[in-house]
Amino acid sequence: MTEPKLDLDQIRAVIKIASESPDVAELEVASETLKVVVKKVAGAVRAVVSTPASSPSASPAAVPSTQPAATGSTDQLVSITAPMVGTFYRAAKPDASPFVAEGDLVEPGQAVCIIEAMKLFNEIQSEVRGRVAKILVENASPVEYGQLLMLVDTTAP
Amino acid sequence: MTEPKLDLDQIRAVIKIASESPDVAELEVASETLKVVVKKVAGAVRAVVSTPASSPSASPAAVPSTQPAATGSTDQLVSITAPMVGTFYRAAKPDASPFVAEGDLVEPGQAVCIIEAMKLFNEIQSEVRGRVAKILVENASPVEYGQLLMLVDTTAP
Amino acid sequence: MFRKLLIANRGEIAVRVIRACRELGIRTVAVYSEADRHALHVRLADEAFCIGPPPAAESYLNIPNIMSTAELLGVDAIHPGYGFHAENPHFSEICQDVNIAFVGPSPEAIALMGNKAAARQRMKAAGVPVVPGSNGPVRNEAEAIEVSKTIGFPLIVKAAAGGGGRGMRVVHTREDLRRALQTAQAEAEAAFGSGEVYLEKYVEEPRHIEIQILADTSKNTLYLGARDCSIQRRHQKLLEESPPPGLRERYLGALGKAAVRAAHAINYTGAGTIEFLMDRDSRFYFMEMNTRIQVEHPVTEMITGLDIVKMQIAVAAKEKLGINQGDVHYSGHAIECRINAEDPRQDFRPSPGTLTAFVPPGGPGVRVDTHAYAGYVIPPYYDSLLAKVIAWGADRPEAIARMRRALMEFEISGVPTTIPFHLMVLDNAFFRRGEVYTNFVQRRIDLSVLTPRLTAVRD
Amino acid sequence: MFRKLLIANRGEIAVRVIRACRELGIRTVAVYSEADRHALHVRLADEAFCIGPPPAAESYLNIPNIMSTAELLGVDAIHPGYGFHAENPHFSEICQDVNIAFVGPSPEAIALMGNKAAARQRMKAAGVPVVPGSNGPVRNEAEAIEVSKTIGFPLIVKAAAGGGGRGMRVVHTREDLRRALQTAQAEAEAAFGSGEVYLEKYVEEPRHIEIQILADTSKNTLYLGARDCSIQRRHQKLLEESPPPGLRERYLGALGKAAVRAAHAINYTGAGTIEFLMDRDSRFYFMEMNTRIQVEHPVTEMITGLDIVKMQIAVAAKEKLGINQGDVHYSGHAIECRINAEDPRQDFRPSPGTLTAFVPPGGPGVRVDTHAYAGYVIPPYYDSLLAKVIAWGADRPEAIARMRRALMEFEISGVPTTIPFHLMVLDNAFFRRGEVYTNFVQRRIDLSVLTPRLTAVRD
Repeated sequence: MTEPKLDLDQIRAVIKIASESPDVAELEVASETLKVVVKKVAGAVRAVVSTPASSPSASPAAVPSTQPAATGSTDQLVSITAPMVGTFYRAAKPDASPFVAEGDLVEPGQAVCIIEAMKLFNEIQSEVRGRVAKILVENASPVEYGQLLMLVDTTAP
Repeated sequence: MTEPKLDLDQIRAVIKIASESPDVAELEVASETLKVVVKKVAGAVRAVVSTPASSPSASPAAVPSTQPAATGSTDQLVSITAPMVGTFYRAAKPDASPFVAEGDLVEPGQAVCIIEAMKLFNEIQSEVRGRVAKILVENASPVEYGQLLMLVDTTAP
Repeated sequence: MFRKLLIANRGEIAVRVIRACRELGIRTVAVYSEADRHALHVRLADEAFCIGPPPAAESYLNIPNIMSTAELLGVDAIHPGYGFHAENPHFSEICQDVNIAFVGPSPEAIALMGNKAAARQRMKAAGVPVVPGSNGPVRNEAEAIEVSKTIGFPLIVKAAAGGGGRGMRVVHTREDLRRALQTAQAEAEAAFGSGEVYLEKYVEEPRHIEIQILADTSKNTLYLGARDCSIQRRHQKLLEESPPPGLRERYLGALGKAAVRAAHAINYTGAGTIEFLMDRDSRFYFMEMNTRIQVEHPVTEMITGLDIVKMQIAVAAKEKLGINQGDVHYSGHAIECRINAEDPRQDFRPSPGTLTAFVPPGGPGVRVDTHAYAGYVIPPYYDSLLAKVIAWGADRPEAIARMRRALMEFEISGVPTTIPFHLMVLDNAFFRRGEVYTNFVQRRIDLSVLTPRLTAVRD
Repeated sequence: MFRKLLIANRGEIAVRVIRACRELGIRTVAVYSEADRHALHVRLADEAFCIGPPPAAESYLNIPNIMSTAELLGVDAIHPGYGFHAENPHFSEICQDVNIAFVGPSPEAIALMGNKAAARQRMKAAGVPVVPGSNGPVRNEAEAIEVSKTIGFPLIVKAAAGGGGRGMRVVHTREDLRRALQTAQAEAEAAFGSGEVYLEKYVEEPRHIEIQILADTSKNTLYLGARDCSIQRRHQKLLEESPPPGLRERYLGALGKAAVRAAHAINYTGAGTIEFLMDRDSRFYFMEMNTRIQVEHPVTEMITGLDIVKMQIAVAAKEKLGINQGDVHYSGHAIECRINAEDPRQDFRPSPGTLTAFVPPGGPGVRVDTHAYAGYVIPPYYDSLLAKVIAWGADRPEAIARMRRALMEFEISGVPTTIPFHLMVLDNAFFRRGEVYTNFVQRRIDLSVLTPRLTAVRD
């Protein structure tokens, strides 16, 4: 029997529902093949404060940096976060091809993007081996410290 | 075997039901193919209010008036509370004997004490039959509205 | 000075009185209903006594229980706040009878000003301008028509015992007079137990201008500037400011002197407010007198630096004011917004509930008077006033900018409030120009476009 | 005026700057560390950007990340607040280099005042009284003994680059001089990377009196009254007031003029404070200048009605002050108490934690500047200032009574605070008489008898 692939969009959808429901501290959804448990950060204060959930800058960074992504499959998706404030570039030059695309296999130490800060180009490398599951930032966008840039699926063949 | 997709609308509906039910802290719904568990945000802010419990005037009156006393034996002890602000007297006159003493049997309609307010003497009567288990206020003390005066044990012979 | 004072009220005004007492070194007794067990005034007072079940009629209006508490706990003064028994001459009289100082004027002054027609006559006699109208109550249509010949149309029919807009009818033509008279009489009868009505010239688009006064028992009576309370909805004030925008100094002087004449005419002592209507030509007419501290007193405190509640308590203790009119100085501009737990999109429907978040504004020039706090449960039994935000600025534009930022940062979750409404008023071009009148909200504010919250939070 | 301003700070001062910007119509950018994700300044700003992990060195002091944020979000000004980079001339210079206005003085003015010995010499040259002492740094014992012959004992050894009491030694006799010199040099070297020290006459039981100044780029320099900050503990100010109790008007004028001379001598622009020591005979000596907004600026705002932060931003945008010295009027008395999350019974140990309750005081004459709210988690990484309570009164006794009642009603649960300490100071007879000096806390306050909370809550 083949191992069904994780449906990332479904996971995202469940997280979105949880995020959009201020009263919910924890949401568990299980079907025959997939179980998603979402626990919201520090329910107390966050729930009182309605801002973070709706704030664009806060939500992406709410995922802990360089931690496994907060989905049901904690041991599979590894996040790459911005180690500095700057502009995110997928390629070394405007006309060059991107370092990586979704679905690409990356090795530890392989450059996956660049963050430009104070006129300096900082190469960001993957720390793990795996397949690029998702690139979460548009090319040439500003990124804040700790912002989630990419997810790498370490179980991918 | 077909892969059933998550029904996001159903999840949302379950959350809505949980949200709209103020008394519900946790809701678990399971069908053959889908299980949804919602845990609601704990009354973070509720915990904030720590004062009332330690406030001396609040504690006695916290027992609901003319309700069974909040003890383990809720079906046995009935409380008699002050229906007005005034001075509590156990007897009709300073030199008279008290209406009741602990251990006495009282009948419905029997006077158990007096509350003097605005120079008027108001006779307080028991509404139940039972034995006076406890008299909680000192003679000639001021009592506030709803203050617990006596406990009557309705199971006593 | 008093030793121990009982506050026969709840909410923000009870907290306000406790603050004044604490600064004066007076011990405080809070009374509360079973619904207010966790209220801030109960927590802040030195002593607190439960006086009844939630409905006000059985607790905050329960005179026997209030007076018993006062006697049992040995208080020497009672502050009535506003509302409840504040303008009940009978309550003031009972206090007198049991030798407890009532922080307010004599029963006679309260009673006189409580009867609108009698007050009007007394003021007229004292040389205070009144709106041209009937000489006392009118009994029938014939009398009314006679009066209308002198004062002209439009005119207004008012209940003698009235207030809050009940028993009032505006009449534009002679033909409408009879019906208006009957309706007003019936409404007045139902609302106040007295069907007495009187007639007045109807001042179109007037401003509501009022004068705060303060009088001691030695006949020293001060006026503390004027407040503009024209921003109202169904005769409920929502936003007040001082000084009234555009009011020239000489009018302030004339208003102040008229107010002092009014107070002298009834041997008034304590804090009080004379309310005037002002027409487009700055002619002003006595409307009524409130014989108590008012919700909007803080705007006057902000521009004078005086503590009206402390002074009110001091004069009730027979102390002298200690200052004269010449010592009253005004500085800058102050605005108060009443933050009610009401939904302005649902016709200002009161909305009790639990405050899941409550972060009041702070910083320079901002004062908040509230009995609310994070986690507070607003009971459904009483009025919906949740907080008063008062902003001071060196001038009106600064006060407006400051109020705007204060309201933007005021975080209240759990109940809808009037904050979005106030932001709409503050942003209104007519308001900014100072063009206000008592029907401003109807004419200038489109409540249908109110957003849930014109919020300061990042979008 | 600026369009968009970045606040390179956190806590109450970040909130204070956001308030000023919102009143001026300037958009705000908050920067924050990962520990401050739920901080109030992040929630109140129009935009917010995370700039690093919790330690300040990697976030609030991380110049590349701050400047990148400024450029990415297109701000035209940066406000440094106090602490962090506020008095770093290098940071001010970088802003200049990238054409972003730094809300503060020139790098040169910051650098000059950052070197205590150089500042002292410049001030002396400008005719500002300085404490008699060495002419610049002293290198060895021989030089020190030479100086001591002129200024006498007791004298004080101070680090040229110093502050906060480090690298300081009081010397009472000639015999102690060498050791004190060596210790101070070693401490200074360790703390500031420079072992330079200088000598000054030791003023016994001095008062700390400081003058708030405000200067625009057109050389209009105002002084805004004096503050007394004598209530300190280990050189940390705890309570500040204005005007200084008992300070005669002619001394205020002399101090103010000296402060303005000091500012002119270094072409100062923006808000700044000249700190003076004042001895028992009201002789005053320049101590140092703080080239930034200060924690205690609100007491001056309360008695002048001026918004110092708004004016500071305006002059950074090259606007004129718009008022002259003659337009500065003082009214009443103001006191500020710093409410720190510290345990005064445990040697003022910082006590981070979660605020399970937080109900700030309100009502007349009370201002609260805070970034805290119910449920806020105080991170352990930064300073312990939680809130500033400022009380205004018509006179000092009223300000004290009001501060007392404000602190009594301030409800904070979850962490110990300095409130009980302040209540003890406010009740102290010497403090009430205005007998304050920089060692007041050591001499007059017995911290061992501090009760957990001199509470207002009914017993």
